[in-house]
Amino acid sequence: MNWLKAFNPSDIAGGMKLTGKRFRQVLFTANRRKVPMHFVAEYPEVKVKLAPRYRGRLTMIKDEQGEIKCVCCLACEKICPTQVITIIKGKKEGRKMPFPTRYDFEMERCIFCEFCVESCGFDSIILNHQFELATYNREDFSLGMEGSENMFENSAVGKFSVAE
Amino acid sequence: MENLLISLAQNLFPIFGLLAVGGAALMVASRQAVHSVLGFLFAMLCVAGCFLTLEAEFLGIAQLLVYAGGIVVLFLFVVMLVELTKYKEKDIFQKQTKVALLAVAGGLLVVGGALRNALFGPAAKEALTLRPEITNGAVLGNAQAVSRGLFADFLLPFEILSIILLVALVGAVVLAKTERV
Amino acid sequence: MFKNEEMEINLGPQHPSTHGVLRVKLRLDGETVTHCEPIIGYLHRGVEKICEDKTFFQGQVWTDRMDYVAAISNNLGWAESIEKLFGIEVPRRARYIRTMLTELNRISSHLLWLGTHALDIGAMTVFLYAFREREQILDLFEAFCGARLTTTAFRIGGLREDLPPGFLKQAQAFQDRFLACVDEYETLLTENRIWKKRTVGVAPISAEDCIAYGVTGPVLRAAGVAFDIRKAFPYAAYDEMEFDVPTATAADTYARYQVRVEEMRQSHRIVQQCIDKLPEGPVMAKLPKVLKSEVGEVYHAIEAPKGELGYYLVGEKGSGNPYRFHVRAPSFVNLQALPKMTEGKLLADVIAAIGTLDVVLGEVDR
Amino acid sequence: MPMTLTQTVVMALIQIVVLLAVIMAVVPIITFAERKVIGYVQVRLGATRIAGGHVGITGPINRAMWALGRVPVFSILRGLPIFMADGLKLLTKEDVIPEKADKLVFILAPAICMVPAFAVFAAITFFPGAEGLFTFPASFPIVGGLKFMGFLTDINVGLLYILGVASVGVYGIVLGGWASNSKYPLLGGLRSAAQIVSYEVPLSMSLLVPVLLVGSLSFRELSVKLATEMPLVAAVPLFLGFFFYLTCGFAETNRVPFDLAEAETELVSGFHTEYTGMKMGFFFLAEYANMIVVSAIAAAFFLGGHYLLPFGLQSQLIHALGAGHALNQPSILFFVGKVGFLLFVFLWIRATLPRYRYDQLMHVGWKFLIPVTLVNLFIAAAIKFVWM
Repeated sequence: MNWLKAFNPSDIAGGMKLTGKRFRQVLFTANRRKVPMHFVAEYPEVKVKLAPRYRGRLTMIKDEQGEIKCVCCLACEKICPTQVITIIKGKKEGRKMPFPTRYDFEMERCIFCEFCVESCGFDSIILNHQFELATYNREDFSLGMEGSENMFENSAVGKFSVAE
Repeated sequence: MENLLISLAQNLFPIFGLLAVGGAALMVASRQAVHSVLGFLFAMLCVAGCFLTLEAEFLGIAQLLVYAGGIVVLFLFVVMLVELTKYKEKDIFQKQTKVALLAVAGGLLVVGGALRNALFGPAAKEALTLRPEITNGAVLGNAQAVSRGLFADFLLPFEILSIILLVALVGAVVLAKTERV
Repeated sequence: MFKNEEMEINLGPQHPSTHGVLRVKLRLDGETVTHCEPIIGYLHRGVEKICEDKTFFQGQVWTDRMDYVAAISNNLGWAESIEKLFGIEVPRRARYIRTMLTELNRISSHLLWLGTHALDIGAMTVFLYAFREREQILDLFEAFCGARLTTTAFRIGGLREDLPPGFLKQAQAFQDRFLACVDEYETLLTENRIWKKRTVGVAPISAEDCIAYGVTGPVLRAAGVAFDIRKAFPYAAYDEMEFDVPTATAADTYARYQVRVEEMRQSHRIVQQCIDKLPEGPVMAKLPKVLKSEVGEVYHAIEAPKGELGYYLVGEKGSGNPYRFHVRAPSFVNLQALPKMTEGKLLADVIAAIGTLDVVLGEVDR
Repeated sequence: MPMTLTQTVVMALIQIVVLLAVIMAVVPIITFAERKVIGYVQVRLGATRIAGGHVGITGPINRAMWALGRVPVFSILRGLPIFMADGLKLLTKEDVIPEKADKLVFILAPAICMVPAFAVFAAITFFPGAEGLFTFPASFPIVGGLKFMGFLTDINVGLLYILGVASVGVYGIVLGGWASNSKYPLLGGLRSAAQIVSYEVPLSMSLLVPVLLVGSLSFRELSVKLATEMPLVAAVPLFLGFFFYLTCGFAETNRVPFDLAEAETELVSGFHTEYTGMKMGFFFLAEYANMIVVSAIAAAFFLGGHYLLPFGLQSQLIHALGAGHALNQPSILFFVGKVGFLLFVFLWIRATLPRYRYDQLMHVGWKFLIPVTLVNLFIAAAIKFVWM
């Protein structure tokens, strides 16, 4: 009498009930945030809230005087697993510490591991929360402090804090 | 306009008939087996059209359902699976031209004789007129007429035929099975 | 009458159901598979060789990219094998956090498996339901380390930072609703007659064959062998956790499905224990400034979501990089069983078999 | 007033054009509904915008749709212009014909698939009642004074016509798969041919139940008499037959869980793998048109057609309330509602169920459906013999 089981629709009905319930919930709820299990963010209009520790694009930080914090210790250059950072050491008038005349960052190879930030003893670089990094030109991925201001960010947000 | 349409409607049967012959010719002439099947299909559809113009809707649709929908699909199935391209190089007549011509002539003779009998023979008049209960068909639709024929007037031949078909079916299954083992 | 003509088809490397760039060369008699040969290497990057050129610290980013759906498990194996090589003692809190994240990762990996496997068999809704929960787990990863997929989560000797504020609450919120979600997947699949028809008895492989091929993980456990490295050779904080090793005896696709679903529940249990019992303390061990190894070799295996993930490292005296590095990737080993599982079956079963093996091509090809 | 032949032909042409226009409009909307329904089932939103964002010519449309998102129920209409974008895309896409394909058959196949799918509509009665819905004013040049009927034809073998014509559609799939000269489409075409040929048998058997109960093959007569003249017991074979018919209908239209011909995870996308542009669009149109036909037949024969109650229960209501009661009046709304619900069921099922394996599909067809539909036919025959 095994074939009689084929007439028992409970297995399929169970699934249909669940999917039907979900359909109903989405259809009849005005405020989608109140729909259970609804996590869709409509991206260009609504942006998701990133975690504080989010690893975005590499950025250089200036201190309160607007001075670049980097002192060319080359720690980031050394630790970078994909070797995307190139620093050329130099000097600047009125500054005791070494000054990077060039700080080149090849974003197309960057894997966003944050090792550079971790190795930096002077908190002079940070991975910010920028994630819309796609461009139409390959050149746009070559960032650097020379000639382009897009490597800088004035305030450093302390991304890591103690546990609760 | 009206006259044109009427003459078109009256000549639908020969149009379908010619198209059917064309399909059959395509089927025979085509070197690509699938195109042959397509020609066959077209011929079958036109034959169904012939039936429809003769107001034998049931027969026309049955033709469509059985031949176009069932049998030709199976033909196509087989033809698609069997790689026929490798036989392309061979001479299609294979030195049997004389025998083939003889057979064709014989076949034509038989068909011609039958046609002659049907058209000009003693029973021609009777055969070409429809039975009155169908022509004044207010009582019976032609589905009913066909079923009356199959299940009342000619029940025994019909059943015998189906038994023969069943035997053939079982035989085919048996043959297919033994070949596998 | 007709000679059986076999047809050779390539399943992949661009095919909707080969989970990446796996290419399976199939010879079909009708729809029956007479010969099956997985061809790999389309994603080969030489991870092992690259890691030999990098320092121990840097190597971790390459482990992220092997089994990219279970990056944290890979990170754990890498970190622990180096700790074993240098004899570093990891603080207890760090071990708990590692365990918690690894188990969350196991859930997310199994969710991805469940979703894609169900999608392969045609149940498209399960895919999105499973990915919904996976997103929540990835949010947790993002909160912890800033990345969702290529996490680079751990450091040799412990963790880079402690848990961020609010993490445990977020994790608890996930924990509270996850079991209901598993029930939801099961409603759609477990009793469904079509799902059962497609999986029961499909792609079987016996325990003996599993052991002969070296197949590990849920595939082995579904054949009745209760081998789980978390129990057999505990690492991280598994010796302090209570959990069961789910097994089944049918050794078919359905059994593997049941085992993996049950594993998700067990992982949920472990994560709960980690949250409840999380000890206080430091998260990083005292380390030398630069790791320079002695001559020595170490093999350390962990139970990755796919099976036994082993790292073999040879140290060279005075060098900061491994002299030799080898990965025993579970996907690679498990994939060998594919011909055994599928020959003589139907084309659709090959799809089910690839799904049930849960291979990740990043790990197969390395 | 007897019609002249010209009037008949012109009348038919007008009705055909109207019908085609309606179907051509409905089919893209179903494809849109499919995206939305499956999206909602999966707690997503489905399609919500057309490309171009909030700027340029698409700006006002997208902004309006964004605002619509906050209205419950109606928010499902968000993204409706997408079906036009889809059509535009299919029409303007490059039409690729594989080099080694059999070009004639390759081009012919989508048409062979589509023509029967649309021809079937000729025999379906959309509006109840024999009287015309709309009479052309006498001042119209050719068709003045003629009635616009709710159906194209009402031939006395309407049901057979539907089955027969629909069965020709399989050639499109098989030939499309063969002509692509590629392995996956060939497998897809073969699968689908075998599937459709086998499921035609139980499909016809389950449709024979209403035919047997009424004793007619005319679509209109069937749908009216099934609703109004059935004894109470007839609900049993009709109820069972409905489910068998729907199962076979899913198989005939290649829909989940029987979509093996295009099973994307196995055969990439089956018989239309090599097709692009509007040729693929034709296959799509045919599939969705077939869905409408299957739903319309199920609604007409099993769910009570233009009447309120399904499974022949309407006749009980007529007994109880009398034929003049408002609930006993046929209405196009009932019919369209039932067809719409069945189309929704198609999408709902697609979102829920996995797909069968090829051999299992054949098992279900031959070893389960054919016997049970035969038994169901016997039940119907017994009812006809005893109660009618």
